[in-house]
Amino acid sequence: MIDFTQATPVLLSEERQITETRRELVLNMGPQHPSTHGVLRVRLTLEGETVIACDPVIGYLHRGVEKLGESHRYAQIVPWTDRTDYVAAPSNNLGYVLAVEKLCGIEAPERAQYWRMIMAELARIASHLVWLGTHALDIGALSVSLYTFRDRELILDIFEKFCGARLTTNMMEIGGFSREIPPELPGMVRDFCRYFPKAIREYEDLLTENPIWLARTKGVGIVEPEVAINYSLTGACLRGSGVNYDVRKAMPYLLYDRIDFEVPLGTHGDVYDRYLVRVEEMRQSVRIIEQCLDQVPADGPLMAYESNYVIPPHETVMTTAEDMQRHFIWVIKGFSPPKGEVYHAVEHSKGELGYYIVSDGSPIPYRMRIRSPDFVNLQSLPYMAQGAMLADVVALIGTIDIVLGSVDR
Amino acid sequence: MSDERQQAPVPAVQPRQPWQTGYWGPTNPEEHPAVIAVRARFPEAFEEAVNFRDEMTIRVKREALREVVEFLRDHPELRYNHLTDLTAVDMLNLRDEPRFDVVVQLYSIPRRQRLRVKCGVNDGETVPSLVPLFAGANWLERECYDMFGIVFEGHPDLRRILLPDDWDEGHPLRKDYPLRGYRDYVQPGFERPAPRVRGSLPRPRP
Amino acid sequence: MDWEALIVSYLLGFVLLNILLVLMAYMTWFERRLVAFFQDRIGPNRTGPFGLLQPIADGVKLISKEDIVPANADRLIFLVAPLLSFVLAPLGALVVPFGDSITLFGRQINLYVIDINVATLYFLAVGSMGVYGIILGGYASGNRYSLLGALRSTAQVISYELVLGLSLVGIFILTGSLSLVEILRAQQRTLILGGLELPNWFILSQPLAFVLFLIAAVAETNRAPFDLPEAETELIAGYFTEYSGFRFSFYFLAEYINMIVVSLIAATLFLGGIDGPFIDGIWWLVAKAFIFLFFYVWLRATLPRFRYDQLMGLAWKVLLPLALINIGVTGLVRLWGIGAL
Amino acid sequence: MAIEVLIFYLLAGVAIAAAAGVVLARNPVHSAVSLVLSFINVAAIYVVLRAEFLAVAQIIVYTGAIIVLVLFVLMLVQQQDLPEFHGGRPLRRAVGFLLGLALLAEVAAAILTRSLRGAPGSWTPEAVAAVGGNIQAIGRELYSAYMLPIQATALLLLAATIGALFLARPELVEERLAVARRLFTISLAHPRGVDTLQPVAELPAPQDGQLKPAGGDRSLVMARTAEEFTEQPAWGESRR
Repeated sequence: MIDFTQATPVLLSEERQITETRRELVLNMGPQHPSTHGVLRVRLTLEGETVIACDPVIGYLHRGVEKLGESHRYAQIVPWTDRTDYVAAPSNNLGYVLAVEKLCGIEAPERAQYWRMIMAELARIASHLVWLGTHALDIGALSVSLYTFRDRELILDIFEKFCGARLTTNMMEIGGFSREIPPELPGMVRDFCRYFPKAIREYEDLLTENPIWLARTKGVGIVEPEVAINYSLTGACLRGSGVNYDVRKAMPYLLYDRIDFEVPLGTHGDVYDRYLVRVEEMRQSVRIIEQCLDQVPADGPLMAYESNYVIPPHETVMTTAEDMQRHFIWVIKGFSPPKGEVYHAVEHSKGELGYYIVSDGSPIPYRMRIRSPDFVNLQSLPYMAQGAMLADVVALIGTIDIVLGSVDR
Repeated sequence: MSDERQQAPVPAVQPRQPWQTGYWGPTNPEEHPAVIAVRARFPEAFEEAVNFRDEMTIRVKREALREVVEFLRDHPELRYNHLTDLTAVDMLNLRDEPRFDVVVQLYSIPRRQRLRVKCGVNDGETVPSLVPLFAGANWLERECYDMFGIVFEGHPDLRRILLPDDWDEGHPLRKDYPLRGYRDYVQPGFERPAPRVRGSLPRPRP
Repeated sequence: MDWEALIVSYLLGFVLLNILLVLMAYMTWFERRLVAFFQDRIGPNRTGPFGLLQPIADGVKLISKEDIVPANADRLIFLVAPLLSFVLAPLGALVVPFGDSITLFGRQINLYVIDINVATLYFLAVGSMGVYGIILGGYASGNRYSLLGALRSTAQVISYELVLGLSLVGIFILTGSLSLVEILRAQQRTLILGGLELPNWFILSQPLAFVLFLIAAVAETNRAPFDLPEAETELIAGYFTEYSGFRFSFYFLAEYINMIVVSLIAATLFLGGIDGPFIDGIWWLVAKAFIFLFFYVWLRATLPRFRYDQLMGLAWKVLLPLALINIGVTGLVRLWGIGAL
Repeated sequence: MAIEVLIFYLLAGVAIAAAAGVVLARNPVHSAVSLVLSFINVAAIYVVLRAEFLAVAQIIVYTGAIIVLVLFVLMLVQQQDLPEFHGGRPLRRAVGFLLGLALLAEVAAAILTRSLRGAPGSWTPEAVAAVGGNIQAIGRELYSAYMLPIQATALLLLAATIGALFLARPELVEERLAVARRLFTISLAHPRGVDTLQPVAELPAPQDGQLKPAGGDRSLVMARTAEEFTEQPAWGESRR
C-alpha cells in the first residue's frame, strides 16, 4: 500500500527514485495540447519516455460557478450548471434540480420523472460517445471519433426537439417541465434506441478485439479496488475496479428503482476495463430508456402541483389573477426554501455528481457546492501514471473521462 | 411573500422519495448508529447531531475531526469508507463564532448510507487534514484552502489549485469577497480599467 | 562519357519528379476523400469538381503563410532540415523501372532513370538518409515535443530499416541480383504450380517477406499505426510542431512522396511491377502502387497507434526473427533447388 | 577522363572541408552533420570509382545508422553537460594531437607505398567483371579469404551488444529476463501489464449469469442489485 501521507506527484518505486546521475526531462503537457481534453496541464517528469512524476495543474477554466451560485436565485442557477459539464448538460441540471426539490420538499410528477430519466440517460450516452471518440482518438484510432460524433448528433437532435437547445440545454426546471413534450419525441427516442445498439457494435468491431487497442489499454493504469475507494473515485473509474457503487442502484433517485438494469463491473481495473464498463453502460442506458418509454404515461401533468416553489403554468398565468401574481413574484423575487442544507447526488456519466446547497431562507442559496466527479477522479492520475510511458498518460487522461469545465467549475 | 403563500399546499411526500428510504440512516438522531457510536467514543468532541430532510449531520470539534472520521471509517459496524466530498461554508452572515464550517460528506459503500460530519473553524485556526485517511481528500482540501483559506494541518501539498499560484487577492468563496474581486480589471489593450461593481446583487433578507 | 545518355537520364528524372509531385498532390486529395468515405463524411468537395483543385488551394495557402523560426531554434539546421527531407524523398524513385524501353525520336530509351546493380540497396540507403530531415528538424526546433519526436523517429527508422532490408534478402537469394530491373525480369517468367499457371511474382514465393516489407514500409514512412514521431495526440506534431508555411509543406510533401516511392518499389519487388495480364506497361505499375496507397489510407482510418515500446518490441522481437527465419528457409530451398543439398 | 578527375577533386574537397567542420564546429550536432556530409562525399567518390556497393553500404551503415545513433545520444545529453567538449586539459589535447599525427602518418604511409609501388591488387577491373560485378567480388573475398576475421568481428559485436545492455540497465535486464522466463512467449503487452496480474485463485467466483463476456479475454461482472460486490470487489484482492 502506498503511503498517502507523501505528496502525490512523486510516487516512485525503489529503483525509480530520482538520482543525481539520471537526467530527467520536464515536459509541460498542456494547457494547450490536443489530448488533454481542454485546458488541463500536466507537468510530467520523464526519463526517456517513462513517466517518473506527474503533477496535474488545473484551474485554467475556473469560472467561479460556486461563487456565482451564491448571487443568483435558485432558478437562475440551472443554466450555470449546464456550463460545468457541457457534454452532459441534462445530468447536471438534474442533479441541481433534484437537490433544490429536496430542499423545498417538492416532487415532480411521475411523467416528468420518466422524461427526466430518459433525458439523463440520453445525456449519459452522449457523454460516453464523446468520451469514446476522444479516448480512441487519443490512442490513435481516427475513425471512431467521427462515428461517435455522428451518432451523438441524433441525441442532440432529440434535445433540440425537446427544448430547442443542443448543447447547453437548460432543460430541467425546478418542479418538472413547464413545456409539453413534443408529440413526435417518443418516436424519435424509440428510433434512436432501435438504431443505437448497432452503432455500439460498430465501435466494438473497431476497438474491442483490436490487438493494438488491447496492447495499449490492457494492464495500463491499474487501480486496485481499495485504492479506488481511497481515492474517492466514482463512476466508471470505481466500477472498472470492481466496486459496485452506482448511485442509481445504491440510492435510487427519480424512478430508477422501477427499472430493470444491471451495473457492469470490471475485473482488472485497467484502462481496458473502464472502456468495457462504459460501453456496457451505454447498452444499459438504452435498456433504461426503452423501459422508461414503455412505462411513461402518455399524458398527465409535467409540473409539480403549484406551490410557491415552482413556476405556475402558462395558461393559468394568463387567465387567473392569483397565478399571474405568483408568476410575478417567482420571476422577480424568486422563492425562498426553508432554512437548511441538503446534499443530493446523481449518477452522472462520469461519476457521482453531488450538489450541496445551504439555504438561509432567502431566495438565493447561501452556499452552492458542486461535487463534480471529474475533479475528484482526476487526482488519481499521478497514481495511475506511475511507471507508465508518455503515450500512456494520454490514454489515462482519456480513461478518467474529464471535462475541464466540470473539473474547474 | 405572504404567510399564506408559504402555507400553500405542499404535496404529500411519497415514501419512495430518496430521502425517505433511509439512505442517511434513521431520522431520529437518538437512533442513528453513527451518532450513538461517535457520542459514546468522543464525548468531549461531539457537539450535536442535526437532522434535516432526513440527512444526518454530526457536528464535532475541529481538533477531533480526523479521529472521528477515522473511527467512522474503521468501525466494523459503520464503515464509512468513501469520502464523497469535503468542502467548507463561510458562515459570516449567519453566526458569529466560528466563522467557517468544514463539511465532510461520508458514504459507506457496504452499508449504502451517507453521513455528514461538520466542524467549525475560525479564521487562522487549522483543521486536521484527512489525507492520511483518504487519498481523495488531497485536492478537495487544496480547493478548500484555495477558496476559503482554511489551513489543513498535515496536508502534504497544500497550495492553490484552481486559482493561479501567485493569486494575491485572498480567498474568493469567502462571503466578504466582492463578486468581481478587490481590484479593477484591466483588459489587455484597453487603457482604462473596467469599473468595479461593489459587492454582489442586493441580498434580500428572509 | 556518353553525354546523350546522361541528358536522357536527366530529362527522364525531371519528368519523373514532376509526375511524382503531381501524384503527391493528388495523393493528399485521394487520402482525404478516402478517409472521409471511411468515416461517413464527404471530404473536400468545394474546390473544383469533386474537390479536385483542393491540393492547389492547399499549396497556395501553405506557400503564402508566414515562415516562422522559433527564438531558441538552431537557425541554420532548422531552415535546412525540411529541404533535406524533401530532396531525399523522391530519389528512391529513380531506380524504379517504369517499362522496358520505348523508341522516341529514333532513339531507344530505357524507361528507367538509372539501372545500378545495387538498386534495392540504393533505395534503402536513401530511405535511411531520409531520417536526417526528421531528426535535425526535431532537434533544431528547440521544442521538447519535437525533440521527443526526433528521438522516437531515430529509433524507429533504424529498427525498421533493418527489417526492411532483411525482408528483401529472400528475393536477392532467389534472383541472385540486387538490381530492380533484374528482379523485375525474374518475375516475368511463369510459375507453374500444380498445373496452374501463375505469374512468378514474389508475393507468391515470398509471402512472409511481403508482409514484413509491408509492415516495415509503413513504419519507415511514419504512417499510422506507426506514426509515433508525429503522434498528434501525444507529441502534438512531433518533429514539425514548430514548422509553418512552406517548410511545413516540405515535410508534408516528403511524407507523401515517400509513400508513393515505397508503393512503387513494393509493386516492383513483389507484384511484378509493370507485368500484367493483357498488356504490360506503366499502367499496371501505377494500379499496383495504388493498391498499396489505398492500404496506407485504410490503415490510417482503422487502427489505433502503437506505443513506443510496443513498436520497438514488434520490430526486434517479432519482425526481425521472422525475417531471419525467412532468409534461412529461402536459402535452404534455394540450395535444395540447385542441388547443393 | 578529366571530368572524372574534376568531380573527384570536388568531392574530395568537400569531404575534407566537412571533416574539418567536424573538428571545428562548436555545437556537437553541427559536428555530426558535418560528418554526415563528409561520409556522403566519400560515398560519392566510391561511386566515381565504380564501387557502388561500397558506396551504398557506407551510406546505410555509417550515415543511416551510426551517425543517427550519435545524434540520438547527443540529443539525450544536455549540452551544458559537455563543458570539456572543446576545452580539455593540456595533457589530453597533446595526446589527441599526437594520436592524430600518428593516424595521419599511417594513412599517408599506406597511400604513398601503394602509389609508389604502382601495383594494383589481384582484383583488377577485368577480374571484377569476370565474377559478375563488384558485389560478387566483395562477397567472394569476404567469405573466403577473410572468413575468420568476419566471424571474430561478429562475436566481438555480440559481446559488445550484451555488455551494453547490462551496462545500460542492469536491473531492467533481470526484470525482463524473469518475465521472459515465466511467460516464455513474446508479448506486446506492457511488462507490468495484465500478464503479471492474476486474480487470486480462491476468490468466490461471481454467480452464474453474472459474468458477461466482453471481448479481449475479459468478462464484465453484471451486478443486478446494489448489495453485491460492495464488501468484496468483483475481482477480490488484487496483487501487482
